[in-house]
Amino acid sequence: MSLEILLIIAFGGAPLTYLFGKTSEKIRDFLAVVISLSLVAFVACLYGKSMEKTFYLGFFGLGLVLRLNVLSWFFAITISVVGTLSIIFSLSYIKGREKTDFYFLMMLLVNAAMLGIVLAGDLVSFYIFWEIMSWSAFLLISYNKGPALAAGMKYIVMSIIGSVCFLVGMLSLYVSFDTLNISQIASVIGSASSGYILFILTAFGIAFGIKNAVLPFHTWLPDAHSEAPAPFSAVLSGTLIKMGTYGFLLLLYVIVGLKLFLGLGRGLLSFHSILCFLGAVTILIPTFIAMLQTDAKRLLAWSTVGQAGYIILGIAFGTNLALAGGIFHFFNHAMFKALLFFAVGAVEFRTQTRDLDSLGGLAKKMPVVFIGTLVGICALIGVPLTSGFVSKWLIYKTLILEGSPFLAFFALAGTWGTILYSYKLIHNVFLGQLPEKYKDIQKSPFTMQLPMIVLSLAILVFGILPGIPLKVINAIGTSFGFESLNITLWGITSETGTLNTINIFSAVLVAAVLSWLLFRLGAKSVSVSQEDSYAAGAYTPTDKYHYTAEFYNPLYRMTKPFLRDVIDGFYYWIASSVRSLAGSVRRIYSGDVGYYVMYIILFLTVLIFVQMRWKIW
Amino acid sequence: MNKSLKEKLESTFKDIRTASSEDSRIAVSAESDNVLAILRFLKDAGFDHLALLSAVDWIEDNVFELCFILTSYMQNDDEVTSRQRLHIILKTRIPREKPHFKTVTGIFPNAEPYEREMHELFGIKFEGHPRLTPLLLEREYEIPPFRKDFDTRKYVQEAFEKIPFVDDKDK
Amino acid sequence: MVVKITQIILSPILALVVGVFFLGLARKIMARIHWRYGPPLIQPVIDMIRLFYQKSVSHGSMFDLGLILSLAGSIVVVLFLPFGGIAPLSGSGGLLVILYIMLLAPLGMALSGGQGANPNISIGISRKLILGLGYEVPLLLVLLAVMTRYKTISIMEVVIAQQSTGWSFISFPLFLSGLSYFLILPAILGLRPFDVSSAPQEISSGPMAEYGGKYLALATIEHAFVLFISIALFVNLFLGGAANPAIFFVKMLVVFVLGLCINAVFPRFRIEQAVKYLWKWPTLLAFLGLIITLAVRS
Amino acid sequence: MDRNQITKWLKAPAKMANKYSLHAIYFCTGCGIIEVPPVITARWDAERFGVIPVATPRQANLFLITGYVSIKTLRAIIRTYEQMPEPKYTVGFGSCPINGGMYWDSYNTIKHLDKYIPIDGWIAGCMPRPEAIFIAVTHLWTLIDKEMANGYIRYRENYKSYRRNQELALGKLEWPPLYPVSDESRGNKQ
Repeated sequence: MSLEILLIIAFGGAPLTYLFGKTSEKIRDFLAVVISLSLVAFVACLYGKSMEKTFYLGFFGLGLVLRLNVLSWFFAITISVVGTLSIIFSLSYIKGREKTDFYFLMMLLVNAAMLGIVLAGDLVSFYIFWEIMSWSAFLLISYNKGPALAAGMKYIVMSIIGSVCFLVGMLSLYVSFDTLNISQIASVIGSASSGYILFILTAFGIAFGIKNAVLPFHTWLPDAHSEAPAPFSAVLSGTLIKMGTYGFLLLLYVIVGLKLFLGLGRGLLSFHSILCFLGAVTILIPTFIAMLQTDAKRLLAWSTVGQAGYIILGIAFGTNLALAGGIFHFFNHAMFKALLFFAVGAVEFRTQTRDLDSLGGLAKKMPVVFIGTLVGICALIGVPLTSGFVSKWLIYKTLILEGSPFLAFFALAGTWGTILYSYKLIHNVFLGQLPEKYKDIQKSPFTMQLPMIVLSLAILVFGILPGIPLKVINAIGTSFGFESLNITLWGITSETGTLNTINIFSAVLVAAVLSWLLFRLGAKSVSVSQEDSYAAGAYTPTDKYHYTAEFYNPLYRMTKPFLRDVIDGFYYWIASSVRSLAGSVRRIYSGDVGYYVMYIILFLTVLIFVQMRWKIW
Repeated sequence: MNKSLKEKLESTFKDIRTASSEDSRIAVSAESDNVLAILRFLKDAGFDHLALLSAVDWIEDNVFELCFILTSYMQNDDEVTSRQRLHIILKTRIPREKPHFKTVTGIFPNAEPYEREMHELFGIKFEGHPRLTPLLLEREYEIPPFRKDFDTRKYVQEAFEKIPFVDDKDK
Repeated sequence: MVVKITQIILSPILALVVGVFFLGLARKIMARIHWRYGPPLIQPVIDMIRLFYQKSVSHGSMFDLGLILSLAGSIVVVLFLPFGGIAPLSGSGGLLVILYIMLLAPLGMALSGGQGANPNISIGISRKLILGLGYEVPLLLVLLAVMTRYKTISIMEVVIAQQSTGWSFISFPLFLSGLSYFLILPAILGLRPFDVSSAPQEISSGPMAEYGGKYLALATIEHAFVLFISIALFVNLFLGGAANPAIFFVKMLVVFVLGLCINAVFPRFRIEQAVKYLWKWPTLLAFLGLIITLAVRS
Repeated sequence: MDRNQITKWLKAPAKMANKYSLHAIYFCTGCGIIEVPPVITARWDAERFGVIPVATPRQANLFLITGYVSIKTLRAIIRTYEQMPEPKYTVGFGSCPINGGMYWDSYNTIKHLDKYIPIDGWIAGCMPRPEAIFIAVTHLWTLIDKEMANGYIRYRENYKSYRRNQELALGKLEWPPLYPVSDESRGNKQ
């Protein structure tokens, strides 16, 4: 089972479903699901086999190389699983909308492009798949018209800047080493001067930084995520921005290699510490902004930017524990963020609104979605029995033991910020009082519940037995040249502090049973309706008694002076100054021919004068 | 100070009687239709605080007497000490059957709750009042309670004594 | 193995006894400060017996499970925390696991309170979380200072290190961190100046507004555990954590009584004042402590 | 004061616990509430007997109705009483809740509070002094001992007539009946 068949299925399947869509909905849905499931199956059975195959397609003599190793396998399996679940979710989410065939075409194309990126062995094919991914994402973001178009425009402008930087870096590599095969570049880059390596790092760093929403380049993400349709924003924040992570991994560990990367620059100004600092800042500031959002998807978008900061911090820090923590957090984030976006999508599908101030009390109406969100936010926070905890524990342990407590402080403070905004999400949507107008909404359809159940189970299983994914991540670490960690099925044993999730799990289980018995000890409790709550003796009115509005108002009042969005303002300032500059240039082309003739004559006279005076030629 | 005010009042308005029991109190009684003009005049003269609006039920002469007590918030010119701060009580009489009166919220906005109370307890309708809804009482009364012909003992007899004690026979 | 089993069973019971004793002591000392006799020391036990016999009202399954989750979280933290000689599970995760499981208690209480559809509860929970954000900043700086000072993340090693090098509360750089931890102790416990999240007068006891009989009993038990945990953490990290439980209990008693006497005389902060205070003085002390430990270490 | 007799605790813990942990709901219903602060604070310290004020009826088992009861307050009193968990006791302060007292002929006050919610103990006097309140508390202890403080049981058994009286006095009640009222003409099942 070789790679090119995999890509042919992925890329061939998209137009096929589009054509079948013309004839009948049923076949198209069935075909889309079957194709993505087959992709998952093919990638799964490729486990362990690492292969490299080159195809000379006569493209300026550059070989199109497809290769598979542990790192790309790990990313490929995550991409295909999240892609399949989002397609299953969108079966009933997109049913009523127009242009559904186009939607499925684009969804399959995005997943295929991401698989392509991960399997690409040389920079040219990497770049081609990168462009396909960016453009199909742009078309999907601006799927529902209106503000989505502006969000899509913002996304595509920043992606193009990233791609241009990527192109520049790629060309300079080709000029200096006249090969674009990643493994060959890795072997030969050692000879380049450190200045040149710094240039390569910044060029590719900008490209991957924009896609991974590192702090200065993050402004496109909140708009893109909140305007895109829910299943796609799950893929967008679950796996698409993780292509930036894959890029960073490729750049820092495969192409440049760790020793060179750590050696660049001195002390605080080295590329390594700048990237760590960027990662740490990316954790803290978006988390605080996420607390004050009132739109559920925008809140999750800002939280994605924050969690991406953890991954960057993990990868940039450089020890094998940090790398394991970073990659494991990528895997967890893909799972729980997709779960949360599916939950918000299911709520939006039923109540047609995402505004946190007008929702409430849906726990009884949509229990499966509620439990999914609960598991999702526990993983987001890092509560001990979920996989989120293990990856954060790895990152914190190495940050503290390697002696950089301030980065650890940023990361740990981010956790409490995560608690605040994730509790706001679950409280304003599921707990509290059910407003009058949502009294009779039904459950969400099964095709929406299935992805949530699968993801919740995955989070809990990997939380209790983190050994399974950690074994693969350890293999990635060893492939990068680190010495391997001794991974047990339920954690890591090392002399400076072992993690033992089985102990934690059994302790929590016993404690829960104990407190449940204590709870049963008391007299039986009467269940009561939501109107019967204490309100100083008055009767609680049912319609306008909503109090989840402005949930963290004291915090907002305290931080209001610092809340001006500086970075976004800076970009808009650049855009407006360019537009005014262009305006002044347009005055020259006034449109009648007389002016043009005059310009030519003027220019000729200047040329003659220069030639007479200095005789350049 | 109040000497000149009394002359000014009597000169501008006809059939008005002013009497001042002590030096800082003036009682003004006037016809019901030029009460609003007097109130506006007094407000311009510096009496910008309507302290109280209440009614008295003269059941023998079959009439309600509305009393407006006016004073000034910050009469801070130095010679008026607190003892001499001037109070004006403006009285007017309206018939007892179907009592109605024009609202003064136009001149004194803070009269709004007073007028609602008058309506609820005396049954005086104030035309033009923004919301003439009950203010204090919980139940409806056919004769408003503050009227002299309202027999409170009889009302208590009907309303509360009729409610039986709870005893164990009707489980 | 048998010793470990007995320790696992013994430490939550011991923690509960000490916590409930501290609750009774707090009410007695508070009464004495107000010139009153105050209730007997076992008044919390009497209250709990009464509450267990009283019927109560529930607002749905999350209302019950959230409270059970929060109590379970507190019990588990006690297992990870060495109490004198007894340290059942402190080997499998260290301070980071404790820090994370301490999140379970407020999260569980918030989830269960959220289901009880009452505006007082929501305001109480939002204040409790903001206050948590407030005291978390200095707490993290303090814990990081201790961890970098002893270059380990497990509490047992910190306690053993203190046997040899003397109490870290005395050694210079960590004195500032210890002081900062002592200043934020009332915020963690929700004692007098920082009980803005469960203020009985303003928001009718915040998250506990809808807690009836057994729910209130479980909430007080969980509060007793939190009381035990935060003081035991202080004693372990800064006062050298004793070899046998008796000395450990005496140290906890001193810390608790000192803290209570200082805080009983303060009026209640507004939530902004509380967070501003927490981010000003304790954070400054903790930050200085961390900087100096880093300077001393390198 | 048999609080520290262990045998009694072992024989009837529920009764003893109810006696020595009376949490009174801090709800000012009338002019008598001015007597409660001195009872709670230093001069007379009710906490020695385990009586402390709590904020919500859910946590309380003692309801002090202090002073006259106007019709509007009755609505809040009934609502609070119904929200208190089951073994609950009420004590009427002063003569006004007994029979209307000084306001016996007023159109706006409730004369016999007994018709609307069950009362376990009365304290005569036009605002009884704190010592009288302690006498009421000790009286309540003896009632609990002899199982005569069964106001809440009476309320449950004759709920229909209580509910009917409440609707006669207050007109329409917004909240559904606490216990299922048998004849279907009135409210629905709770």
